[in-house]
Amino acid sequence: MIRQFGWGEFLFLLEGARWTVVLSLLAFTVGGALGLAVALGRTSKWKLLRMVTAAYIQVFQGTPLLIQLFFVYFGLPLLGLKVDVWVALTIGLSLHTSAFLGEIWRGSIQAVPDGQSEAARALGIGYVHRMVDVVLPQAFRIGLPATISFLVNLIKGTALAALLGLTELTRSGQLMANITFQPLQVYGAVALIYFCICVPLTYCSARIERRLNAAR
Amino acid sequence: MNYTFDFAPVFAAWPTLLEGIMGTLRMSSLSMVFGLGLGIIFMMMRMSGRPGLRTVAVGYIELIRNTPILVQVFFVFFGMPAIGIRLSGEQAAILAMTLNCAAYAAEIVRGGVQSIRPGQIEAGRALGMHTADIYRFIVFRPAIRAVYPALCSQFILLMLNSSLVSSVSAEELTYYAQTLDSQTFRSFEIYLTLGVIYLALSQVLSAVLSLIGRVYFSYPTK
Amino acid sequence: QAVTPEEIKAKGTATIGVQMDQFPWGFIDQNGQNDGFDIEIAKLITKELGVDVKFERITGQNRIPLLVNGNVDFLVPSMTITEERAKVIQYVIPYSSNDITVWGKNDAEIQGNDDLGNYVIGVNRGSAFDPLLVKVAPANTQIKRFDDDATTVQALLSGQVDAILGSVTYGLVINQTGNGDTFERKYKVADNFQGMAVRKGDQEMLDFLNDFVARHTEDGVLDELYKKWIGSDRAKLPTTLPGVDFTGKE
Amino acid sequence: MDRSSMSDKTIEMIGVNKWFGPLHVLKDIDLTVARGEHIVLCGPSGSGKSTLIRCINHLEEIQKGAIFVNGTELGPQGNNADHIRRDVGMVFQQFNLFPHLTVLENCMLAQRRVRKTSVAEARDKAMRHLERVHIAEQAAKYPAQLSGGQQQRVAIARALCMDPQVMLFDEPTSALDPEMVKEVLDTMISLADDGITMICVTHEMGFARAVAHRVIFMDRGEIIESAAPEAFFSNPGHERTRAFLGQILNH
Amino acid sequence: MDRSSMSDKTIEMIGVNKWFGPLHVLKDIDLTVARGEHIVLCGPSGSGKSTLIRCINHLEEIQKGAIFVNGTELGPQGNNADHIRRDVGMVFQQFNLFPHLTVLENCMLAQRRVRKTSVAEARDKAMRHLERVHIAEQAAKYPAQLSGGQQQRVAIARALCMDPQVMLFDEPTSALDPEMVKEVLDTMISLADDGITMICVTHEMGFARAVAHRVIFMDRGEIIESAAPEAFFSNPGHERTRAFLGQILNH
Ligand SMILES: Nc1ncnc2c1ncn2[C@@H]1O[C@H](COP(=O)(O)OP(=O)(O)OP(=O)(O)O)[C@@H](O)[C@H]1O
Ligand SMILES: Nc1ncnc2c1ncn2[C@@H]1O[C@H](COP(=O)(O)OP(=O)(O)OP(=O)(O)O)[C@@H](O)[C@H]1O
Ligand SMILES: [Mg+2]
Ligand SMILES: [Mg+2]
Repeated sequence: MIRQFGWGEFLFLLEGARWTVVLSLLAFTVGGALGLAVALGRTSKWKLLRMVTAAYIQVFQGTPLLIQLFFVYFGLPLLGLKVDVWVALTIGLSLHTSAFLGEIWRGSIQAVPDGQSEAARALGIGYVHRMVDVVLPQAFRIGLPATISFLVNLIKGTALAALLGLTELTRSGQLMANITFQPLQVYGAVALIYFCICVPLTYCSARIERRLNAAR
Repeated sequence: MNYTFDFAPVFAAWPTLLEGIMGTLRMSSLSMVFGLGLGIIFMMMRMSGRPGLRTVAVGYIELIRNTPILVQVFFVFFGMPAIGIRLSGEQAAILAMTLNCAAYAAEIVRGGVQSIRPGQIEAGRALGMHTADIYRFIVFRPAIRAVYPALCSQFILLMLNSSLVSSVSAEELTYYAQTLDSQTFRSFEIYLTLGVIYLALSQVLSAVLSLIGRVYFSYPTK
Repeated sequence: QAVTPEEIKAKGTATIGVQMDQFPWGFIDQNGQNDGFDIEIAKLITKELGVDVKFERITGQNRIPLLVNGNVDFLVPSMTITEERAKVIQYVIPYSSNDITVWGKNDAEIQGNDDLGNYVIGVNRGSAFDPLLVKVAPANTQIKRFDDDATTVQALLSGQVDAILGSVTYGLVINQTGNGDTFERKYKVADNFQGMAVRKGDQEMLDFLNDFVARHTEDGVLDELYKKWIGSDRAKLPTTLPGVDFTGKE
Repeated sequence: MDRSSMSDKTIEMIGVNKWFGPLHVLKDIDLTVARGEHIVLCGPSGSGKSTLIRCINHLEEIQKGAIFVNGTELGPQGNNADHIRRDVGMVFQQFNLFPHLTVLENCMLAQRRVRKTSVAEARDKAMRHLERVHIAEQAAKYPAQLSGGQQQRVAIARALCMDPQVMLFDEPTSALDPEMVKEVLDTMISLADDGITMICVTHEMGFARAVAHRVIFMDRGEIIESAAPEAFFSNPGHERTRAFLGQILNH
Repeated sequence: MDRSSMSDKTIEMIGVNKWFGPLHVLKDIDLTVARGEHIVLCGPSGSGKSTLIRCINHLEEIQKGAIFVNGTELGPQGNNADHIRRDVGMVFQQFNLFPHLTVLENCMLAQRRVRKTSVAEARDKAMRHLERVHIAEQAAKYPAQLSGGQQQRVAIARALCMDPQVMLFDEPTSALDPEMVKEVLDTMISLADDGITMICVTHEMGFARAVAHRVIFMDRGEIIESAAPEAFFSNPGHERTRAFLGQILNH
């Protein structure tokens, strides 16, 4: 007997959504940290470092996440490196996230007027504090909208984890669609859940943006 | 390593892959053009003084940005026949991607328009120009220039995301590759080739976009 | 990398790849548990091994890489046995069958393979139906490929395609969604024998599963399960197929 | 020019009041400018000078009072604003040239779009005015390729291309390097010699002495003093004016 | 101050050359600044004034020559740069206050991070210097809430908090409204009275007359003229200096 799409089925989707949230948090924390390193590398005064990070960004921005995940999970074992699903997901999502955030944050760092870091240098403040105390707080403000919109994309992008056998939201939706054969209802519900996960973010970002602009 | 690579079946299928590349390029470039156009309209609605228009635009933008493109394409393809509109897989894909791109483009371009100093608009008004003319001749070019890199990366993302539309049988690169996969089971070779092709496509696309940018935005700035 | 029944016993759990989007072969029940024909068989196997079962939910796209890479011990995947696949993985003798059938709109005039060319035909890509359709249909047939069974059936129901080629069980779905009057079974295209699969070279595992299928064909357990889930009688299945080696010795 | 002969009113502001939210920035401004008259407006920062001249071509709305330009009333909702803007040219402190258009295109755009002039005619007139501000040879360049002084002269030419009867200047030289101030002031002086009506917000007191018929001092939204330059500088009538002049002339 | 007593060299530039790509912006600059000396640097736009003073605290690298500050050589790769920057304060045309920090925090940041001063001590010193520039009551505000003149005074206080022996000023008043120029100049004059060593790029000739021991005129990357202010203004030795003074004094 095939099932009707009902409350129980919706709960199943919610269970999948849990993984979506976990994956997004994972990607954003690890990828964010790596992305900051990439952004700093891109804006460094050493040409070699700039070139290496530029190439990194090119490669990982230029290939679909699906293919990156595929290679980490199915490709590395061919080289004798057997990786756990979570390790693979962490690596794959972080590479992807760091490339995009690295590029966004590079832009924001460069958008902070040169005068700011010159003033800090003139005061004798070294690189680390110059970045932490002067440049990054200002870059944060500039990069916030782009960061949030990437994050929103990322949340939806974690659906590709299904390739590695993880039943997150989209995959749960597919399973449910194949059990109930009511894809429109199921995917409608999937869209609704994504919407509920993402909207607080876009809403917060709009508010922070407004507050920062008012303070200017 | 106990796996022997065999690219022969993949290379033998190059005409199919080429067709896939053309499909990807065709669908994503059309959606970029239409999406940018539609996005500008939504952006103007969003920035207009009329609360009604603004609400519609904000609602649209948030609805699209916060739901997956996969679902959007599903609704266009499977849902619209219920109201009597039947689109082919490719048409549905283009429509869904256009709608999707429009929402992102609207927000990006809005950032650009807001970066234009009010003095520019005032100068146009002081010369007696109408709002529409001011936008068309004074605001747009510098505004789009200001956000061109963001717009380009959105376009590239759109191209990469176009792989998702294969689920409604829109015949693009991933569609053909996966079909090939189900016939040859040479997954690694196929995905490797696919990765290289996407990388090449995104490089070419970003080169073309930056060329367009260089021509269209050739005026110097300080 | 090879696994043997002994090793699995030593580990205490068997990791088995099953498809969970193939109603009624493998799906998720009201309580979120795996259920279906394949699931019961997998449980039966682990019972005989005396170990716990761990299900790995596979998809049409990743099942072969997951097996080849050793993420699962073996597959109970309601997967069609084909010559091409048999080059990459090792099949066990068939344990079930699933007539490949064409379903279409009542007014579509399809009696045989040659008629497919006049219509738009949908198929689940990544499934064994896809290459089969390519093989039997006239060259000019318009084929539309979809991600899974649900979207393939949905494409038929929403009129995006005129007919679909696939599992006989699509009929269950078409009837139960209340569309039984508008669509009908057209004809059977081919037999479709489904087999479990192990990695090439896992000889002990293969022997064990071959024996399992043979024994339970004998004692009627498989027939019973088939009747329970699919709702019809299980056909008499062959133990050899042209181009496919079930002994692991060739 | 003989002041008594300037009976013809170009601009008339009557009881003009303006608020920005709770901030009362223009308080009962009455001001009449005769045809051909040159007025210099000065006063401390925030006193409302920019706001005053921006009201004249309706870049700001007023909340009370009336403004007439060439006898046409500018409604509070901006009725007639487009009509009036054709007669009133404006030059901004930040030049506000259009960065994506060449100098020539900057001067042609409004002619083409507002006056619907033909390309040839628009180009002719643009070149004439660019020559007049001695910058015709830069016509093909983009604003970013010019020095500040050159940019400001282009901005003046751009405004002149619309054949305005009145020119408004809002601190046209204060964003310029010291050496470039002179070239822009010279251009403005030559305009003044042509007899165009001018209202100029500036702190260049040398310029005020040279061309102004009247110097007006504003503070906190009010016109405090209005006098001919000689009188204004030698013998200001108000304490505040004196204090202000002390500040800007003394360093 | 008696010039002969200034034997103690604070800054010494010997044969300094600098290129931006193909552009030769500093050509064989030799300059010695004594302890407590006040120097005003002027010259046309693009002549290399900013570049010269930015070389002193290594905001720009030099390609040839040597720079000594307090006897420490500044290597071309910027060795000793951090050391030297502690002795050299700088004030920029655009103020460059940190917009996300309050006035007080702006003044405390470098003390805390570079000198590792305790919070209490850093705050004390910051307040002292803010008082000195008459702006202590604004300590809790953010830069955007201050007028340009106030911001520039904060920038001066921020530099002073590091107890520099030399202060560099790069056109500190040219981004200011006319009335605010005076308050900043007054602050600088009071610094000069304290005997700190100063190099100031400015076109405020009144300020030069009041506090400079020497006025230096640069053009196209070279020091053309260097003289005491009276001599410099009354009797410039070079044609180019005369032309330049003519331009900036005449309007
Ligand atoms: N758009 C606005 N919104 C709110 N307040 C404004 C706005 N524009 C100007 N003001 C305020 O109105 C007052 C008058 O401003 P205005 O620009 O006319 O002064 P100003 O005399 O031109 O000064 P300045 O010499 O600094 O240009 C100021 O207090 C200013 O802060
Ligand atoms: N980062 C840079 N890259 C290339 N060229 C530069 C750079 N900075 C300055 N220049 C050039 O070096 C020359 C000297 O510049 P500098 O800023 O020192 O002049 P200045 O005398 O301070 O002029 P101003 O009065 O306009 O500030 C100019 O021609 C300028 O264009
Ligand atoms: Mg003003
Ligand atoms: Mg300079």
